[in-house]
Amino acid sequence: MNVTLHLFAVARELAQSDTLELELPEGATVGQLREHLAAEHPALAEILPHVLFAVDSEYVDNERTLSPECQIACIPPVSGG
Amino acid sequence: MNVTLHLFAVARELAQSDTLELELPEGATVGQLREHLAAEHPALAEILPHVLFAVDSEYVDNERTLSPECQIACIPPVSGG
Amino acid sequence: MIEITTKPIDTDAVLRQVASPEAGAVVLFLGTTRRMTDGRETESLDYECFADMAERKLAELETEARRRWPLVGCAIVHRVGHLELGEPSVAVAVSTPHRRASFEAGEWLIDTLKQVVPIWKKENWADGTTQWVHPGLEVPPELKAKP
Amino acid sequence: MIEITTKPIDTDAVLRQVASPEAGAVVLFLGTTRRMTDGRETESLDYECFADMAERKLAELETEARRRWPLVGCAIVHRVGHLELGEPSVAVAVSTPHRRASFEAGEWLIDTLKQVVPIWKKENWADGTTQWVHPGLEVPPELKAKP
Repeated sequence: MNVTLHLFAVARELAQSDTLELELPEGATVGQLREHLAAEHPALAEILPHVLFAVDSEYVDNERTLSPECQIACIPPVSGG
Repeated sequence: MNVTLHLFAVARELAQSDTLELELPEGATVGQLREHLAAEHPALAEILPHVLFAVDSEYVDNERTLSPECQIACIPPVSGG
Repeated sequence: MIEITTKPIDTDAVLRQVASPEAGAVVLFLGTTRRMTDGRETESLDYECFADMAERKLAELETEARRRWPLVGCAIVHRVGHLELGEPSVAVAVSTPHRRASFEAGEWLIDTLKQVVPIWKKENWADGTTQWVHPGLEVPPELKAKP
Repeated sequence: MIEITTKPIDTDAVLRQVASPEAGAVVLFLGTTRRMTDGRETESLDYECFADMAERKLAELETEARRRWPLVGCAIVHRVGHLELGEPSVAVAVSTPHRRASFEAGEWLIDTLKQVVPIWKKENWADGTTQWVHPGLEVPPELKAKP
């Protein structure tokens, strides 16, 4: 399946894009998304252990299953305020 | 000696005046001022155990000696803010 | 900045007073005239102060707060006289490099102000009676009702 | 009142939002752009947010704060985009019947906002380099320097 990953802040700058189109196995989890990014987008590898992922504006863990309809975002450590 | 006592809030209303002219023995203390007020100004008797006195804008205890030059104030429990 | 005033408090001026590029945090506390107190309705308030001593005590509070916390700015304004419902009677503003100190200092200042600064509040209750507020002092009942 | 805006924060409007005769206390927190951080000088800041999620998280913070404290009013405004030194990036205002709850709720809101709301700050250092701020994440050095 194809999913769109939204990127922000340092992740966006490292990827040089605010979205990435990814091809993942049907029913892939966030954990598999992480592995895919580490392999296919090495620019992000260094920060991956420190980022969270959000699906439809909620933080999710690595077990969360993804679908093409999800809005998926990579959330580096936040620094608002 | 003659001293002027400044009164505020409920003390002022009970005494029906914002100052009281008092005749105290030379070198009287705040403790003696309290006794004098209790005896001579019974309207204030009820609140006296709950008020503080200030001399020249500083809180003082009953041992503090007064002189005619002092600015003496009766400070009921405060409720600013 | 220490001020006792009979005019409405200009909160914007208070904030400008403490704003600084050296500060990362500002905390402003406003004490406002509340309608209900212990089930009784307030119509308005009157504040009275012993002006000389109150200004001196407020200045001492600022000095002590600056000793305890790294304050960049500090402003305390207390209004006296007649206040309608909802109006601020006091504004305390501090600014510090980091936020924890601003919250601590702001709360300490208003807590301590309420304990030591010679300012008094008179409740004008909606039922037409009035009452000086003196914590710990049972006000003689004959003063409560006004003819 | 939850708002993410590119415009300067109108602190007076924020205060009006939470003012109420049912409240006796208002606490306003402002986070402002500080010149010095760990000995380095900031020239300006840029804030970026994930807007949908940030607004949702801010609304969740208000809901949780209202569950924990008897808030009368609650307003959170975060500015994004380019900020000069001294400008507020965030305003958190709450009003409550009594003051303790206002300080507690105000501090909890800004502490939690800084932990969970997807907003990011980029330091534009006075030496011409820039740096995204990601607590706990060592930013790759090649991003720090801008040609």
